[in-house]
Amino acid sequence: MSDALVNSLNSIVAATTPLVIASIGETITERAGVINLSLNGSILLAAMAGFAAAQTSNSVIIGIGVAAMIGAAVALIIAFAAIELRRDQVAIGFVLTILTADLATFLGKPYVNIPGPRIPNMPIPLLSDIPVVGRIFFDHDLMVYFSFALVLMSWYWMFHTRYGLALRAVGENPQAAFARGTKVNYQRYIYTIIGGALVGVAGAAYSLSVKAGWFANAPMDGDGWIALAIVIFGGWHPFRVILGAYLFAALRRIVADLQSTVDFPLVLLNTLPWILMILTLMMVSSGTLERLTRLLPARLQRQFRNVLRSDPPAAIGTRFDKN
Amino acid sequence: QDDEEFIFGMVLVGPRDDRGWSQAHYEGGLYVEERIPGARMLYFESLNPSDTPETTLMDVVSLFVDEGAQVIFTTSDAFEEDTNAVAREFPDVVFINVSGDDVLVGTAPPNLGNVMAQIEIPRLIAGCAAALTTQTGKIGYLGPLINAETRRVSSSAYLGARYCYENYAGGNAEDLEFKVVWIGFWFPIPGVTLDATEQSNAFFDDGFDVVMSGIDTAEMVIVAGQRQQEGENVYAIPYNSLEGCNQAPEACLGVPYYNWGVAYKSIIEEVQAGTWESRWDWVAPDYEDMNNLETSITGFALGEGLSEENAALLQEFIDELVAYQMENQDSFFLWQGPLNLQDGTILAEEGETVSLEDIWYLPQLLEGMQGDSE
Amino acid sequence: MQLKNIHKRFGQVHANNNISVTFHPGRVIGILGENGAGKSTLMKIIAGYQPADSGEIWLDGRPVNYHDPRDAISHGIGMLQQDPLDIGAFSVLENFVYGQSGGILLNRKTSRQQLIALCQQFNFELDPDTPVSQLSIAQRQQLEIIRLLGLGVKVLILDEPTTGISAAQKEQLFNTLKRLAKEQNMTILLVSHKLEDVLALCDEVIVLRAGQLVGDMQMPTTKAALVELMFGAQIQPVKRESRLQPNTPIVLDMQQVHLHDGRLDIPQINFSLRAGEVIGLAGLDGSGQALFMRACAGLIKPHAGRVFVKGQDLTGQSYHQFNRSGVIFAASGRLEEGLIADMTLTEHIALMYEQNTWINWRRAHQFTQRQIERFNVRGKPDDPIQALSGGNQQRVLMGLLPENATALILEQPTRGLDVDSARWIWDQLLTKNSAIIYSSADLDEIMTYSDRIIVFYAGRMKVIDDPHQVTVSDLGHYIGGDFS
Amino acid sequence: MRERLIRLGFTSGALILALGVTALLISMFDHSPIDVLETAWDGAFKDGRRFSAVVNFWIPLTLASIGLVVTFTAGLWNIGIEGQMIIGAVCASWAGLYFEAPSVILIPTCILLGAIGGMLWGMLAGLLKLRFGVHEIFGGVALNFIAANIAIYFISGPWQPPEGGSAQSTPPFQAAATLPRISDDLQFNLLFLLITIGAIIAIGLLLMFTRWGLTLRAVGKNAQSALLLGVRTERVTLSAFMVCGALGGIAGAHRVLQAYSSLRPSPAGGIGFLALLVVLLISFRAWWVPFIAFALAAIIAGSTRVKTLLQLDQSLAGVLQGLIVLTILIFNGLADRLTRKDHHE
Ligand SMILES: Nc1ncnc2c1ncn2[C@@H]1O[C@H](COP(=O)(O)OP(=O)(O)OP(=O)(O)O)[C@@H](O)[C@H]1O
Ligand SMILES: Nc1ncnc2c1ncn2[C@@H]1O[C@H](COP(=O)(O)OP(=O)(O)OP(=O)(O)O)[C@@H](O)[C@H]1O
Ligand SMILES: [Mg+2]
Ligand SMILES: [Mg+2]
Repeated sequence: MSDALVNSLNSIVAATTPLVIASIGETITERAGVINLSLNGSILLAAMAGFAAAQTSNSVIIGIGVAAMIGAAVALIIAFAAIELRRDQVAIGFVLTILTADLATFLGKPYVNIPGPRIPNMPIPLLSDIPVVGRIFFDHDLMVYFSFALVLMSWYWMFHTRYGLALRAVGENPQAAFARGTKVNYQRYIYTIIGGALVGVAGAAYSLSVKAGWFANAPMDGDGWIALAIVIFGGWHPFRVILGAYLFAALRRIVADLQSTVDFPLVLLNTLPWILMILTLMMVSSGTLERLTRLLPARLQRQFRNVLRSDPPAAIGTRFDKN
Repeated sequence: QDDEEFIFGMVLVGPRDDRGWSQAHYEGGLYVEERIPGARMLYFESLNPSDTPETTLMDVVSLFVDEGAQVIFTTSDAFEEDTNAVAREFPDVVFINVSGDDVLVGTAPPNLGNVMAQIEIPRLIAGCAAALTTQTGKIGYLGPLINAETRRVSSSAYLGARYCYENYAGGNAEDLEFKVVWIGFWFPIPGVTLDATEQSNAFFDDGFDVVMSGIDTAEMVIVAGQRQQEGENVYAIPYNSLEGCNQAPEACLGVPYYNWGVAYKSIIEEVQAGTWESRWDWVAPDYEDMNNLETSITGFALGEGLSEENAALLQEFIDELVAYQMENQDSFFLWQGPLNLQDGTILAEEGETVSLEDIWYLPQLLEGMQGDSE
Repeated sequence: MQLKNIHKRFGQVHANNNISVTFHPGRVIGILGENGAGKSTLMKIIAGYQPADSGEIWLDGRPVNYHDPRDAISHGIGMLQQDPLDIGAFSVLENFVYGQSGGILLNRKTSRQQLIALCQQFNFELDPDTPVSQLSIAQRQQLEIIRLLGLGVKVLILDEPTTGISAAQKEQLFNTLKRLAKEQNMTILLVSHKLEDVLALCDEVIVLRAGQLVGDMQMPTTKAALVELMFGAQIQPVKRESRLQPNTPIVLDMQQVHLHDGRLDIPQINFSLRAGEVIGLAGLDGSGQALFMRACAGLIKPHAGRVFVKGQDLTGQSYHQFNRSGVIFAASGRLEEGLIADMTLTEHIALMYEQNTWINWRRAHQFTQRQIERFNVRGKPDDPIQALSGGNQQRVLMGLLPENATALILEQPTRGLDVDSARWIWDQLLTKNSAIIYSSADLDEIMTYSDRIIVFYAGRMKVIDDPHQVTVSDLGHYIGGDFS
Repeated sequence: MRERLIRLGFTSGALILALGVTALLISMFDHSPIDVLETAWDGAFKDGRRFSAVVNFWIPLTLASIGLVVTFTAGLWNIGIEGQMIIGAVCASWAGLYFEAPSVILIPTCILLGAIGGMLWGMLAGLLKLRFGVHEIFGGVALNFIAANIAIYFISGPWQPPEGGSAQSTPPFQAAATLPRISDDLQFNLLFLLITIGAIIAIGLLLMFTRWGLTLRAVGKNAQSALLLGVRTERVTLSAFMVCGALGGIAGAHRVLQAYSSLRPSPAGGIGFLALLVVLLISFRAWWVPFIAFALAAIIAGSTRVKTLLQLDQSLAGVLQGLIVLTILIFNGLADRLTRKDHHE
């Protein structure tokens, strides 16, 4: 593989990290049956606050912590409004996505375009020496490794622990979960907050690493929506989510590279990521994947279906009241 | 004390602290406030469809006029058309549109003037600094959108780079790769333009080791700084503001900057004296000392990233340039034939120089540059 | 187990009124009562799904106090809901494990062994890795039983477990229940409307009426005696005479139709419906009736083949086209599919009958009033549908059916109604003279009202041209897939 | 009665909280909230010119909001309204630039083309939902960005000014496309004012008294039941998108004709998103739209002056608007909870 290609893949992995963290956070939240539609705005506010905190304290740890708290707080508002006050989650999420974006702009004013601390690069000693793979995956900062660990951990938690059973059950059939002794609304609070905190960390991953700093035109604006779409594309499964995120980022990179090679109006090329988003959602929702599955030998079909399952958690967006 | 006060308005397309274009104008306003007694600036930052889509130039100008502004600077070609319209609405106020050419074209009302700095000169120097530093022979240029101004500015950088690569760095001009990528607007707008950070990374990934900026913001400096910390040998050259290097000084080779205060001060003094007349002004730097903030509208500030030996070579180039400009006011250094446009049409024959007006309206990039011309 | 003075109110409704009763171990106890008598409420209280307003539950001579189903299970009381409360997206094994206590990590190996052992003990065939959503109702019940046994319950409550399973499966379930009572000395509480089931299985019966315990009877006894205890009077089942004349025109015709959705495939349907004919569809949930009925109404497009309504080719047309040709579909979902919970009766009528641009609300209101009187709905024109009781909602749904429909496709038209209301609904339906295709989980109902019967099993269809030639138990076997 | 008082109390509480938080934010930036309020008030109502600015926000905001009442009634989250406005603006701009006709024909043509463009763009979101199962929120977000890029494409491409573009604007529209103003003081256009008022009344009446309105509500509450009750749900859904898109398109036409007299990048200017807030705030009741829209329009108009004179960023207006909607939604929930408890006791 050429150096340029390996370098590009390395950059893609780095650049996609916040998207991965945010999508996994949202996956966890939605698995518990709650939709946090505020992603786009929460990421901005968390990115700004995380950078501001890191800049003021000169500590990226504090920055990340503050960002996580912001994300968690926004998520808490959604959980509270949905569970205690029976508000429509989508409506609250939408208002918050607008409000937090404006708050980020307003409060972030003093922090625009000033230098600040960044998460340092830390190649993993032995792994980064592996040819090609080492450079692509193990020559990054801690946030990137955290995203790998997060994917693995969330997958293990969801599918191999007792708590994971409860998490998924709450999003699939809260009545049944209640009958098995799971405190449904408590679980929903917990996972919404955890998911929100991760969304916040994703914000910090932007402002402290990938798009370091805070800017007047926040460069991560729009990615929150893409993260929400990736969760759907990823069928609420951590592995497929990370795959979806990388695919999307790779395609976005290709589009950018196309500019110098194809003769096509630049601004229209810029629409490609969005067209891509629509196409992937079309593919998932209109059963194209299911049709592809049917071409496989019967034995493989079931396993494949489990891997490719794209049904949302059955109770997503609903309320749970006892009895 | 009211009659002592002189209020002028400043309309900025980006934030006043963008480390780039808008900050340079804002600082120009402060410069005037400092040096002209009683001068007070009103300003409106980030007037652009992304940040303040609900606000029009007319809204802002009418608020300024309400407050008593007598001169209003609209500091982007983005305001060119609107300034013309607004100037007709308020004939008693002087309007200065930066980088426009209404006066040159003859469409301007008498209370509208144009001003622009000859940034092409520092651009030539910046191109040279890039060529002296590059190891891979690949220089990336992150451009905004495609128009005559951005073409002539990026082409100047290319000419400087090509010349120094051959004459000072000992390379072969044929081997120099100079690639322009347009992001789509003066600064990145998420979802609409290319992302400057990602694009800078893409350049470095592809083996470009110096990335120059033609846009209003300085992401490439941050990226180069990050990569230097990771042990890569890469550099950036921002644009516009003296503070452009601040985000990562060690990765910055220098910055071609504006010092608008010089021009603004003289315009306001003329208006105060009643001698101002509508004109199109393309202001040259002070060749005696380009970095003299009292006299020169534009200059090139050296960055920490430039090695001492390259700095010495660069000084030789600058001397050569200054010597030429002292002799010739009707063209720029290195804008001499043989020069071809990108599609091969001849811009200047051997021995010809390209006139200032032809440079101003440059229709394509130059032959040898990679990237779209329109 | 002893219940002492259990009370439960829902607003005006006194669902359980001072119920005191003792259940002994080693016995199967039937709980009988008409719709809304309070059976399910009582069972949910016992199993911890709902708290009682007052009263006590005693176990082994001591009063106990629990707040949720999990608590109840730890006291040895488990309940099997009619639609088993399981998680469709989980595998059988995960469903089995979920709810058991243990460490954070799942020990799949031991749990798998435990599951397999229990399956073997009761002759159940459950593959641990199949998603529960792919199991039949009977298998899901089996899984729930095994799960509850795995948790060590001593009192097992079953709420109407026999709707939706075949005769053979029912037999297997009953054998299991008997064994549990006799061999493991458990208490089994069985809620059912089906007197035969109760007669076949139970050692003892209690009867609820309007929230009160009105009777208690030891087995063996007769069906007539039970009916009298339940309704106070005996209800004669009606045998209906076939109205079908030879040579009546065909109103709906399916030729070589191939239906398919996700899991189920009905390869070839050749079927015609004659004017005025009543066809009953029997079969377990998910055997193909729903697919078939929706295809008849144009709600599902066939993969191949043609569908004709009154001789007109409507293949692939929308429901709207079928509607215009007089084919009307009513689903069993009622509030999910059929009625709109927070719209008023008048608005429903207007939707159905006011086709002009501007709605004449006065006319709609008057018409609603007439329908309310005709269909004996307890409600006012401006009540939202959700304010009506289930039975009244069903009446509204039937009242919305047009008089002159060519064919009515009715999914479980009497679901959740007691015998009396069901009969009344059928009287109304039969006076319309439309051809009817209907499904029902109640084989008696199928036998009573059908001119022809179609039995579905896993996408296969068996047509019975003369219902008089078969018995309910034959049907039960067909439903189980035994078509010979 | 008591319930009404509780609701009134909670709504005022929400407003006070939203204003309080905003005041706090203002103080954090070393400004006096009273100063800001005064400056903003003057910015909205000081004279005819300022008031006209309010009206000129109110017109597109109200048009978009009233359109959204239609889609929300049908249970649709038409987040794509912003894009529908943009496409409406682009279509109107074509006529403004190239369709040569006298004012009386040209201006209605611009409006009509705006309506058609918005309608088609709305229909696209509807088709994506109905045919391909793409939820309208995601379809809408993507279509918004695509529409924004289409506008920029025309500005920097086919419609750029002859002397080469700055990617900022097309050339000015023909003189005939200049919207007549009521007077030098009242700088807004009578035709658009009438269209807006007409749209409120028409949509209000249609929703209440026509079969279309009834079917919209039925589909919004339960599409499957509506289908079985004889409603052609797909048509109704599509019609909702189209009506909303058309109204959004007219709003977009107003933006380019009134505010710029040329096509600009993102001509919708976030007004579509603001309209979504308006409609969430009033829980989809059409008659309230003009009043809430007026209040929010005044906030925007005031914020420009605040920024110019006090250098407080305009996002402050967005913060205030978002806070108001959020607190009102939440306090409504609290009030619901309180009154619900009352019933049980
Ligand atoms: N959650 C509830 N809220 C209000 N009323 C309820 C609730 N649950 C049950 N009821 C009412 O309590 C009464 C008893 O209901 P229950 O479900 O126990 O009857 P049932 O005997 O099981 O009837 P069926 O044979 O129809 O299942 C009915 O009138 C019912 O409507
Ligand atoms: N889950 C519930 N929540 C609130 N109210 C309910 C609920 N279920 C029933 N009701 C109310 O309780 C009353 C009795 O309803 P229910 O369905 O129990 O009647 P029913 O006795 O079953 O009558 P029918 O034989 O007509 O079905 C109705 O007024 C209904 O609105
Ligand atoms: Mg029951
Ligand atoms: Mg009932």
